[in-house]
Amino acid sequence: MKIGFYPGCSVDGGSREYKESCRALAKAYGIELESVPDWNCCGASAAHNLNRELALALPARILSLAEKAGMTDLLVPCAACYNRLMLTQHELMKDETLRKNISEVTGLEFKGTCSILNVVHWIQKWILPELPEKIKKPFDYKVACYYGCLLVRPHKVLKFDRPEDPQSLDEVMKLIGATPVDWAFKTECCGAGLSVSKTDVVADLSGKIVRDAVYRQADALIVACPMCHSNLDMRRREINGYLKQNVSLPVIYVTQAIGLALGIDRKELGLHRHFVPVNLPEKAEATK
Amino acid sequence: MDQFEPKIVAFVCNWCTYAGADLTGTSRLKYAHNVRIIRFPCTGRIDFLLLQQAFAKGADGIIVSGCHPNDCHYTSGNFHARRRWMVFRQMLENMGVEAERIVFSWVSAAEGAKWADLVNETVESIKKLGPYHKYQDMAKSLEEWEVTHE
Amino acid sequence: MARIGVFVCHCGENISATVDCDRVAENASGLPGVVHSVDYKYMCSDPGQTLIKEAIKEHKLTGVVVAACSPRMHEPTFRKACAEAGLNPFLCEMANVREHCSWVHEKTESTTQKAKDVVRLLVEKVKRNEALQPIKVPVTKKAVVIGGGVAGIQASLDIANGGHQVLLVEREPSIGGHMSQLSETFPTLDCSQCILTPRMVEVAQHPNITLWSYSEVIGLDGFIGNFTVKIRKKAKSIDEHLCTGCGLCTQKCPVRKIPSEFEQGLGTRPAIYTPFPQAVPNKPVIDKLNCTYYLKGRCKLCERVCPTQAIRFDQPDEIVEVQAGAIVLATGYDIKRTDFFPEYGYGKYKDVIDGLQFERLASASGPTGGMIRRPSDGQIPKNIVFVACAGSRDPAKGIEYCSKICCMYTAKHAMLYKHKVHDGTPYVFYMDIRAAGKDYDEFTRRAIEVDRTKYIRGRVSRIYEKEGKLVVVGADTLLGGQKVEIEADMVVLATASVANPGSEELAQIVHVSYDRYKFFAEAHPKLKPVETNTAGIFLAGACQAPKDIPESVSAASGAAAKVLGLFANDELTREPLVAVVNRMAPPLFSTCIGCFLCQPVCPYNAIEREEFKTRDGKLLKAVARINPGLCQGCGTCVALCRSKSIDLYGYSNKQIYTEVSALLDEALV
Amino acid sequence: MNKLKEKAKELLSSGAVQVVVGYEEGTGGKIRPAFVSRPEDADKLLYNADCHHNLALYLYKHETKRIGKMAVVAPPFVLRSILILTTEFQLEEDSLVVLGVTPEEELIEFANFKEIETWVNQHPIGMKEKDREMLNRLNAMSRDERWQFWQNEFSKCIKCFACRGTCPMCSCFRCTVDYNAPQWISVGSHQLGNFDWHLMRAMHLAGRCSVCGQCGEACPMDIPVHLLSFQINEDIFKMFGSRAGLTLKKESLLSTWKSNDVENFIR
Repeated sequence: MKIGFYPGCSVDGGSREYKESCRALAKAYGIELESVPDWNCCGASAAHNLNRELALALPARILSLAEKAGMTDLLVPCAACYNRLMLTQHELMKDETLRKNISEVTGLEFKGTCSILNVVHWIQKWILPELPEKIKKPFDYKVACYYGCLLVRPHKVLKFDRPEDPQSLDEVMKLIGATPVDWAFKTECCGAGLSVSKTDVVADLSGKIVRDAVYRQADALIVACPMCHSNLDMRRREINGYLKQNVSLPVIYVTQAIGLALGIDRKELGLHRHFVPVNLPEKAEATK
Repeated sequence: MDQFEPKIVAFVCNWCTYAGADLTGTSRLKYAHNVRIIRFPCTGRIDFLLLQQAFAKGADGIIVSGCHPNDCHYTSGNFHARRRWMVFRQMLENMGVEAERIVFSWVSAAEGAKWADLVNETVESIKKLGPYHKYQDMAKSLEEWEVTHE
Repeated sequence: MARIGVFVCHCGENISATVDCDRVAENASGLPGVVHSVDYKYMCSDPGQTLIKEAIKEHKLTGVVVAACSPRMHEPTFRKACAEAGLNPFLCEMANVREHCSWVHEKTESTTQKAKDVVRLLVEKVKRNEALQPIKVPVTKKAVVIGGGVAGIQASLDIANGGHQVLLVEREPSIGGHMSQLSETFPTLDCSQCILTPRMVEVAQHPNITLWSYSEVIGLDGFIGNFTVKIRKKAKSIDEHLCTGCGLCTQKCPVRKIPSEFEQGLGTRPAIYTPFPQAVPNKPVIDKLNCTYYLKGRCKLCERVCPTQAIRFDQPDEIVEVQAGAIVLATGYDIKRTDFFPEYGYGKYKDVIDGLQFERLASASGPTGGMIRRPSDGQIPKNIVFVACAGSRDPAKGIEYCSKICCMYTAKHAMLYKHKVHDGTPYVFYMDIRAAGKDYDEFTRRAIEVDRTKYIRGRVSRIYEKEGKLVVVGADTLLGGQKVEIEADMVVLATASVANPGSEELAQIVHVSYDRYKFFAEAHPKLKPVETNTAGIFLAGACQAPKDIPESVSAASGAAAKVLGLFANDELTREPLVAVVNRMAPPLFSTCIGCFLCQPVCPYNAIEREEFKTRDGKLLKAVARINPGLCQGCGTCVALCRSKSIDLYGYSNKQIYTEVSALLDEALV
Repeated sequence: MNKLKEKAKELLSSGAVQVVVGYEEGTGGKIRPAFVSRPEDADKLLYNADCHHNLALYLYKHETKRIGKMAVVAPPFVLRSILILTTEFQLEEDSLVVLGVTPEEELIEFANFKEIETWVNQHPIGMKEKDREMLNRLNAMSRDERWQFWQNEFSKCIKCFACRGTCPMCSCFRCTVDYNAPQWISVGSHQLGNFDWHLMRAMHLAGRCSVCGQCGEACPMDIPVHLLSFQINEDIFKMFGSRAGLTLKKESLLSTWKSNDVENFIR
């Protein structure tokens, strides 16, 4: 089984562990993730603020290439890429003239036939069906599922989960044996694109997220976006400074958590790459 | 040859377009004289057979006009009419009738100027299209048939 | 043989300046069927009308065409003149040669030709006009008012004081509605109960008002002046004639933990209960869903303690049909509950409450005796946050409208809080302060300036609980969108006012339309705000859109005035321009085949099913019938009917077909 | 097909129905409608791709209703017609047993009309290749060519009204064409009368046609009148997203509306 895969810059670079864990999951299911040939930047974080044509043309090219390669399902693990691709598909499908114009820019036909899947989508469609029987070691931890902004908004376009109080990650985590905590920061801003330029703002915003997760006694934060991960994990030193305490709460991709439950090797899941060490408290081996 | 003066029949509703055309009058706005208005209570009352009849009787153009959506005196007559015209117009296209000779419009009781413009523009466009000979030639068959069946 | 008279008006020079009236009249005289044709300077003047009247008599006219101004202007004038001369008024038509001709064209031959054409068209039409008689329908002078909140109470009292019988139907065990739950009312801060209760008592004692509480309308038939209303009187399980309202049963009832609807869940009530002490009627009902006897078949404690043996466990629901001439809908509104807002704590935080709950907390007769105590632990909140526009004006929540009352009651809440908790701090998050009304803006200013309420212009994005506090996260848009976090002890959401649950169902029962928010639709947003599209059914209060008390009362009095206006007539006269389905001898009965595609087309639900049966009741045929009392004459069904079984008086198929033919039969230039 | 015969026999012998309306082989090997009221005659019932008559036509006629309760052999287009006629109060569910037959010539029984509704929604009817081609040809024509095409076709019309007579949706017993006050449609079979007739007929079927194509089959002059309905049916699907005969809801296309109906021609 082959499924289209668009890595994007984060997943191919700083968040390599996200890609690794996706691939590890896919491997466990006999799914081949085939990268979009000759893929390019999705334009996220900046293009749509600067130039509408560019912001549409970049994702349109990716989607056209995926269509050309015959991909019907396209997994886009990065929430920002997912958002840009979905918005572009939405804009182009409702406006024929625009579609033509953008096609001229990219030099590729755009049909809109690709079904764009975010990582939760992908898990729901391809991983969940056989999940229960594949679990080797239930992920028996209290987790705070953090959705961030790009995975569920704008709801009008994405039509994925409930924007104010999303549940999809919680449901997945329950299935692998985890206990999601009820907390208030599921969709609060982590600072996202300010990760590099204004670390003090990130420390403030992400700090509140981490603080509440700790307050709710979570063992781990679960994320599905490389930017959320960077802010909550890579910026932990700044966060600790802001919180005036050392917080060792690990930040884990949903794919890594499932991987652990499936008994996949920690290294294969890229867990060693995190800034905040993933040292989950050892639990008594639950009977399967 | 004299300049072609098209015959145009207007089917309008009493509450919006008829009143709008009254306003054109009270505002003393001038428009082409080619149009003759037939008053209906509502656009919902306008049977498509009347449009067929108008072309058969030699009209070169037809105006159908009523209240804007949501403004119908009877709440929904114009919505029914809109669907009817969507289907009828497509049907005419499918049968090769020059559907653009029927001009559909919403003219409210406050749009006296729009009515004048609508008539003028319709007259101009029908003048460009010329008399509807095709339909009128077909309609001649009735007269011939009536003669032979007297 | 038709004998038509044509009367061409000069309208001073308004027509004659561009139309050669003399020649129009002359041309008309040559038209088939025209026996008399004249022109005159002012047809609408007394001498002009006399001219027509005399001609009708002298020439024995069977039809009249007046070529003059728009029929929208003078049709009634000329029809009246005809009637005075003994000619059926519906045999008079007007040719519009002023607004549609002389005023819009230059003086050319074509303009006169157009006038001639229009006259010819109407001569042909009038030949096919029928003498019509106005439709008369009798009026039953009794009104049914549905809903006993302040609007229903006001409407009932006004109609009853006008001398007519009123049946007031209320779903709950007592009248009073939401107003009876309120603590104080803006902008005067007078106690709600104090001003409402006397009205409730007046309703109970008024000789012209019958009050059926604990009852619901379940069916409506008929039309203006002649409705039949079907009402279910739910079993109260007591004999109201015997019950004295002593209250012994309610004190002894062992089931005591039922959340009280009246107290918005902040207090409890027994299974046999009156909703509140001042209830009207002040006699209890048994809540069958919670009563031990109904659930388990034993208890009957109330029966044992009742001094008048008024308890009736086997009382059935009663279904009654009532004749009425008019209906007033006054079913009011409801508010969204806190569980509509996941971001504000989902209804899981006890101390996030809605506006009505706050009213109960602030009410001297409420569960806390008027002390502002938070529901979770009874503490007095020192920091309290009010969130206006919770849901309202929020397309993402599907409620795009302004709920209208929240700005005012939120200001009132802040004020009441401050008056009771002097060292407390009230905060209000708001989008705009909408305080348009007599003494309203002064009131909100007082909340800000005198009572020092901290108004923050911005919306709240999230509320979460932390260490016993509710953290309210919002933005202050007046400080450049700066993030604001307030640690509150209690939060009051001014949740959106919405249509009452069940309003859609009721609308379908009584055949009135409703808007996309399920509020009942008025017949015209400006000029007919208390009428509905169904003649004889009127709207009072917040069932039409969110309204405050003064507005609800005004609307109720407006609706009552409409009812009284209707009841001033013994019978109603309507223009007979209605649609009719043809009838013929059995076995056909009609060319209608009863496909009833016309039924959904009718905006007035005027199309009924008429069944023809044999003597032993076997159905022979069902065909459509149009109720002339309901039909407004739009004719949409006429154009839809495939078999041409429906026709419209005044715009009949014959008339209109002939108009089109006559118009185009001659050269038109 | 034996199943169909057996079922018909069973229904007749048990007295569950008094007549089974179906298809049989007629003279010259042509298929014709059959009315079977004796169990022993059930063997002549058949169903194959040549069965084109829309038997829904007979389900509400006095002549057949008089016999008693009916069963009908119903290919997909008859099923759709049954739903349309039901929504128009011409059929009652309890007066009819429906013996559905699939294009694969298999018998399907329906417990109620709701099941028919479900079935027809899952089984779209494809257009015959010949008709698809003709429609493509018509659509490729210029409008004037289309006008000429139909003028030529209608010139053949002899106003025999076979198209009307064979259509179950023409359920009126007094058609507008038979109405003379006013004379909406001229009775003569001249160009105008023919054009007016076919335009009116197609309009009266718009949103109500089960696309059986029987009107075209029935035409003795081989005028493809059914194409008018087929084409508008496609157009209606494009405009409103609906097709006739797929619902038991009592709402016909032209007797309902939506405030967001989108047109592009009203000024």
